Order: sequence, then C-alpha cells, then structure tokens
Amino acid sequence: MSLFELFLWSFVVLALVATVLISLYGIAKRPNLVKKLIALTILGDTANLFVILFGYRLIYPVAPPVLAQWSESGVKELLRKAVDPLPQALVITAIVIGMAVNIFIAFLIIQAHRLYRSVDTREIAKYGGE
Amino acid sequence: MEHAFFIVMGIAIPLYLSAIVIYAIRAIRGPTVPDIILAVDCISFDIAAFMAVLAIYFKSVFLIGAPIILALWAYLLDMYVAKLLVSKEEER
Amino acid sequence: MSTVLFALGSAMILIGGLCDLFGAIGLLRFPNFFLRLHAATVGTIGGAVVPLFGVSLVALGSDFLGSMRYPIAGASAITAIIVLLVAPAGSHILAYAAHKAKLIKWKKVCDHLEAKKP
Amino acid sequence: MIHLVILAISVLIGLVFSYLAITERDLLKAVGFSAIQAVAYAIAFYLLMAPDIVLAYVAISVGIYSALLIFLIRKTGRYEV
Amino acid sequence: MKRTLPLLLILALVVVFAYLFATKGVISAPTELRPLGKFYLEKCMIGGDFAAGSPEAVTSILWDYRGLDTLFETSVFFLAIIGSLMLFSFKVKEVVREQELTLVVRSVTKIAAVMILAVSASIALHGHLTPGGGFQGGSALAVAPLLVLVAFSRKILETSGLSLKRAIVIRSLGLMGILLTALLPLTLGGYIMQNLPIFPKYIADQLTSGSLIFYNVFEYLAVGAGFTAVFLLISIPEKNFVEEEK
Repeated sequence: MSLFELFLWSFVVLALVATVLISLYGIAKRPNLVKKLIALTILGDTANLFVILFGYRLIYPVAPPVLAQWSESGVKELLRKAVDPLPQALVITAIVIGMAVNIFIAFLIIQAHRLYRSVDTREIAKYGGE
Repeated sequence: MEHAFFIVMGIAIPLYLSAIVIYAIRAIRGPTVPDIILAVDCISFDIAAFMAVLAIYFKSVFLIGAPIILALWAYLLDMYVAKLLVSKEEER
Repeated sequence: MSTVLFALGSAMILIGGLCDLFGAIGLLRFPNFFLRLHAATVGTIGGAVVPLFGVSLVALGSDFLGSMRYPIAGASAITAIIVLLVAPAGSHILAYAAHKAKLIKWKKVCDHLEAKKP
Repeated sequence: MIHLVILAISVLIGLVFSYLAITERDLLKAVGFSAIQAVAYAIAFYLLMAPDIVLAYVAISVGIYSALLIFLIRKTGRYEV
Repeated sequence: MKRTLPLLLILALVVVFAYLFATKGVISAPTELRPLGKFYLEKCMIGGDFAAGSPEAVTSILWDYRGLDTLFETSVFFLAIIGSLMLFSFKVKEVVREQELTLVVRSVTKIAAVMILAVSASIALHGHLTPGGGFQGGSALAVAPLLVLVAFSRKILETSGLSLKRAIVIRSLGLMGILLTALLPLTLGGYIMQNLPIFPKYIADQLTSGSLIFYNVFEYLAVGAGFTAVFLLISIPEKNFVEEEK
C-alpha cells in the first residue's frame, strides 16, 4: 500500500474523529435545545459511518454483499471482493430507530417550549430545575 | 472499450468533484437562506448523476437504486423551506 | 452499433461534467439570488439530466458489464426523467418563496408579480 | 485509488458542514448545512459499498429529518440566542 | 469571520496528524474479509437455493440470523412512537384555512407522490433479492404523505382517508403481523424467528425467501404508518391546541 493511500485512509479516520469531537462540543456547550438535537444527529450518523468503515476492504474490484445469480464460480468471485455484511445489518436498524428516538426528543422539546416559552437551557434553568 | 471508459472516467470525475466543491463554497458564503437551499439542490442532483456514473465504474447493478431515491428526495427541502417562509410572511 | 452508443454516451457524460463546472462557477460568481437561479438551471438540467442519459447509453453500449447493463440503463433513464420533472419545480417554489418573503435586495427593472398584487 | 480520493473529499465536506451547522446562530441555515452534510455522508456510504444503508439514510436524513427540524423551528422560533 | 479560524485549525491538525500516522503506519486499511463476515457470507450463499433463502446477505442477517435483535429494535421503535403520540394527547381545534403552495408544485407533487409509492413498494417487496427491505421501504413510504401534507394541506390528507386514527391502526396491524410471523413457528414445531422449516422458500417458482418477505411487508407498513402518524400531529399549528380543562 502506497504512502498516499495510507495518508488518505488516516485522513478519513481522523476527520471522522474530529466530527465526533465537534458534535460532542455541540451537545455539551450550545445552549439551544434544537441545536443540541442537530448535534446529536450528526454524532449518530458519524458513529454509523465508523461502523461501516470497519467492514470495508480497500481493494479495487469491490462489491456489495449481494449475489446476482447463483453459480459456484460466482460465489467464489463474490467472496473475493465483497465487503463485510454484518456491520451493514446492524446499522440499518440503528438509523431508523435513531430517527424514531429523535422524533421523541423533538416532541419533548416542543413540550418544553409550551411549558417554559423558551428552548434555551439557561432560560429553563431559571425556573428552578436542579 | 473498458480502457476507453476509464480514460473518460479520469476526465469526468475531477470535473464533477470540482463542481461539488464550488457548490459547497457557495453554500458556505451564501448570504440568505434560499442561496444555501439552492446550493443543496444543485449538490444533490449533481451527486445523483455522479452516483450513476460510479455504478458503471464499480460494475455493480445493485448500486443503481440509490440515485433514483436521491433524485426524488432532493426537492423536498425546497418545499419545506418555501412553506416556512411563505407562512411566516402570511402571519405578519 | 455498441461503439457508437458508447461514444455518444461518453460525450454526454463529459458535456454533463462541463455543464456542471460552468453552472458551479456561475453560482459562485453571479451577484444575486435570481441570477444564481439561472446558473443553477444549467447545473441541474445540463449537469444531471444529460449525463444520466449518457450513463444509460454507455451502459447499453459497453460489453464488459455483461447482462447487468439493461437494469443500469433503465434505472438511469428513469432517474433522468425524475430530475427533469422535479428540479424546475424546486427552483420555482424557492424563487416564489424568496420573492414573497422579500428576502433578496435586488435592482428591479420589471416585476410582474408585484404589479399583480392588490 | 480514485474512490479513496472521493471518499476523503466527501468526509471533508461532512466535517466542514457539521462544524458550520453546529456553530451557526440562524437555525434555518443550520438545517441547510446539515442537509449538505447528510448528502455528503450518503455518497460516503455509497462508496463504502452499502447500498442498503444509502436507501435508508437518504430517505431518513434528507426527507424526514429536515422536515422534522423545520416543523420544530416553526413552532419554537428561528434564532438561537 | 470569527468562525473560520477554529475550522482551519481543526483541518490543519487533521492533515498533520494524518501525515504523521501514515508515515508511522499507525492505521492500516483492511484488505481481507474478517472471519465472522466471511462465515455469514458463505452461510448465506450455500447451494443454489440459499441457506437463508435469500441471496442478499444483509437482509438474511437482519431477519434470520440476528432476527431477535431486529425484533427488539422494532419494539424500541414502537415505544418511541407511542411516547411521542402520548405527549401530544390534547384537544385540537379545527384548522380553518391553510396555505397551499402554487399550482406548479401541486401538479408535480401529485406525480411525485405516486412515484414515491411505487418506488417504496418496489424497494420493500424486492428486499430479499436486491438491496432494500422493510426499514428502507417504510422510511421511503413515509415521505409521500409528508409531501402531500406540505404541498396541499392537512385537510386533503384526512378527507382522502388517511386520518391519524387510521395510521395508528395500520401501524399496529404491521406490528401484529411481525409478531405473528415470529411466533407462529413455535406452535408448528419450529424455532422463533427461524423461517425455513415452516414457510415455503418458493411460491409459484418465484424465490420468496420464506418468512423474509412477510417480515419486509409488515415492517414496511409499520415504519411508514408510524412516521406518518407522528407527522400528522406535528404539522398542526401551535395555536390550534386547546388546553385541557381541569
């Protein structure tokens, strides 16, 4: 593997790590609840991308793990160039369930806005929450 | 023929990539909200075409379903934002 | 026959790439939103519909794809038709909303929409 | 080789736009930025040979999630203090 | 711009560390299939009639090999949607007049909604042969009512037959179907979430992959109707909610 390929691969991994750190900053430090929701979604997407990245193979004739037509040689060919199917199966449910949980959080934010007339955590903290 | 196709790829992929990067710069600089949404639109359709080109590059028939979905979905954001802007204007 | 299809499709893919680049430069350089809409049309119709039809022609003409060329050709043609249908509607509604919400400062020469309003 | 370059560029766009989406004060602009991030991640999933996930991810994050955020902004107010 | 400086700093740090890592060889890209992935791939592709009944490795892992996992994930989905619906159990005033978008958009939306229905049904029903399945098709299906909701109004959706109550009923039917398909083999001497001994692999010479197609169809209905119900609630303007009298 050449140096440039290694550099690009490390760049991809480190950029994802940086995205995770930025979204953690957004979750922890931004006062607005809607902004916290956006940061939470970015964190979830980046984590999913990481999981997929672990199942990838850095070769050129690479294929998704689906067989077009069954034959003995076709299966051998597929095993030579297919990526790992297990992380993909885990991530599909994670995306849809994460969306459902996000909808639940959004409804909670609307409820907070009805009660306190604000979505700013500093404003809400004035009402005496511990 | 495969060789000729890879030469075409070598010219076309940098064009698409530079176009996507320039659209992204417009989205960063865009002064108003419609500018950003317009850049999102352009990027989405561009990437839909790019995905179809890459499906031949990877020689896989299973990858061709993705551009249909992306092209159908790309104009949703326009409609949401337009609805928000129009309704804000009505309430005023 | 297949060579002709392949050459035509490749040319369309390259034209699409060029249209995309020009549309992007126009989107970057034009001064206000309504002018940028024009560049965006070049970027979407020229830059997405033309190469999608080109991909379908290339897929029909290339032998190295084997039997999977017909699904690729059909799906990319359908995608092209969808883009042709959907992209103008998106631009239209965005321009309508931007005009109605009075977001953009621009030098008017003639504004039919404003004249029609009571 | 070339697909690794495309992957790096898409992840870079994702990084830049997630930073912009998190630091932006106008929430409507932040929705636009996060939509660009979603599209960039969609092509990253595509290059990592996961067409199943592209189908789910594009529908969720471009179609449904931005609608959810815009309804939320419409109910709670557009500007972050 | 105040925000560009930290961004440039982050980018520079990423590039420098990537170069350092590359020269030291800290992170190396995998080129081989991991043993677990190879096991699953080989197991899926055994024989001309496929061990799990499907040539698509992801769907067969999702609903057959790791089926219990997916069943409980679906119950998490169910609970999240139920919680959202519970938070919004207020009285709703009738919406008097709602803004519709222009004629161009309405005409395009009619065509696009039909296209979305067709595409999502094809994704869900071909989920055992090509990429796609219940989750993907369902989330695609949920966009069509959303589109109609935005371009037209809420009232048109309700007069054309898709009210909140009906969406909840459809979602519950989908979940009941999943549960029945999962538990039916127990009474017939099979195993839970195990498709092939009970359900037929081929119907009329078409590969239908045992229970995978039933799971896909029911999940399609459940996910699509669940998201639709949520968006029917969230699209009501805030001033139309009435406080409940104590």
